[in-house]
Amino acid sequence: MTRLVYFAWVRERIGKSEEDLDLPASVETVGDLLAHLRTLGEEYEAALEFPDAIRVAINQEHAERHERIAGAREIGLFPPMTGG
Amino acid sequence: MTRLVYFAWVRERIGKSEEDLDLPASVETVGDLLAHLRTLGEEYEAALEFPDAIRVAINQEHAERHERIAGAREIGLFPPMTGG
Amino acid sequence: MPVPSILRPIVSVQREDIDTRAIVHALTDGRTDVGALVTFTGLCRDEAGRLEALELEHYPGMAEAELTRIGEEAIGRFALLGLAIVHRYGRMEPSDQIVLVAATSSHRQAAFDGANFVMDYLKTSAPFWKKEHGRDGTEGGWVAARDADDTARLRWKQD
Amino acid sequence: MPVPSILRPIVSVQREDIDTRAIVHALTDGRTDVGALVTFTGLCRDEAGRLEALELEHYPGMAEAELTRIGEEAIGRFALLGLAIVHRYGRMEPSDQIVLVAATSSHRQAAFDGANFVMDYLKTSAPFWKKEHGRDGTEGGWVAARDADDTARLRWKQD
Repeated sequence: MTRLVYFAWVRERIGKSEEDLDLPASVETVGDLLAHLRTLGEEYEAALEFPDAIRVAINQEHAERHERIAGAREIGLFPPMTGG
Repeated sequence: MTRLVYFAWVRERIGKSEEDLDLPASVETVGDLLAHLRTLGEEYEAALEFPDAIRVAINQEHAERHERIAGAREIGLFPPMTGG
Repeated sequence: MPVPSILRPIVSVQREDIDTRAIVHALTDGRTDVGALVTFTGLCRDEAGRLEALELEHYPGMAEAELTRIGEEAIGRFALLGLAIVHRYGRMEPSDQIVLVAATSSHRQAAFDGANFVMDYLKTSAPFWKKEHGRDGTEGGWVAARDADDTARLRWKQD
Repeated sequence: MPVPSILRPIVSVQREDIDTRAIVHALTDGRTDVGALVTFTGLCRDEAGRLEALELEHYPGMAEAELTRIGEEAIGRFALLGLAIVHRYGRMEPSDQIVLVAATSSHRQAAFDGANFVMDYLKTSAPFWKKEHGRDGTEGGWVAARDADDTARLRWKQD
């Protein structure tokens, strides 16, 4: 099981702030994960319709699309940041 | 009469912080003034021995060597500034 | 040669208001080697009267970790003597403080550059998001990231 | 079109300590258009234990006038919403505050640049001079102007 956490409008569109998912073995990279999540229902489709606008963190560190997610305890998905 | 005011090591070397001087009509510019003051005694000579290190203000505004001093109420002489 | 001690930034992610005076005291009290202190405070604007409030959401844990990473990089890069980064979350109204960065150094440019660097990185990589609430009662939606912030960050790239 | 009101900097040349909190309040209280506040504080260093005190001499009248000129230029150049410059004179001991510059603006870079610009100009054109007093009882002499300060000022030259 991998913990997924969502923030800002990604959280609002998916309709929850976190969930534990069993990811298929074929989901190896961050890019694979985004593609997989879009198959889970229209709320995911709506949240991820512009994949380039989604930022991903593995174990609370920023991660690029090609990075492998094997062993991740927590994966965060969120829009570009607007703090400060 | 023109009021002259001195600061920092210029003041210390001349030995006074201000004085009123009657300047000859031939003293027309800031440069002329510096040359004239050096004729007034060895304390002036010591204060102004490196004229490039002296800054001058006319009526409390920075003035270049070529500027005319006619009408000046107050002329300040001091080293390069080191505030802040 | 003595091993340089590893200086860590003061980092806080908090709901309550920012006590700048206390942070500055923590960075300067009893120090006779600090010649320069620069503080940056980010405040909530009302956007010409349009805005009632901002809601700041953050990623707990990652926010602290990311601010610490940015702070450590700034300390090393600009040889800072001290650095504090405080970022609030929750609801802010116009004129409320949102973020404080305070940097100390021996000479002035390092403190300016250190604080400026932290703000540029914070804007684009610290996990905080702003939602606007309009004075007309509308939920104004999430603030969009600005290309200018990415550009500002690029100026610190080293060859 | 409304004529823009002429904003003047708050300027003070004083013997007493600097009340940063009061200055910041004066620049920000009741304002909902200020998004950024940058403060720079210059402090007396002990120069690795060598220094007992600094004595700051100034040119009364011209010091205030010059700080006002520098401040007005910074306000115009960076579209600042507010600016304060406070410079002390007299005797300072290590860790004492010497100078404060506080700048406010809508967006962050203007406040950073405005405060930085004021410090660069202040260093080379405001009539203040520092004399050092050593811990060994010696009068260490007048601090020499630094070429680096002239260079720092040159970066603001416009074509």
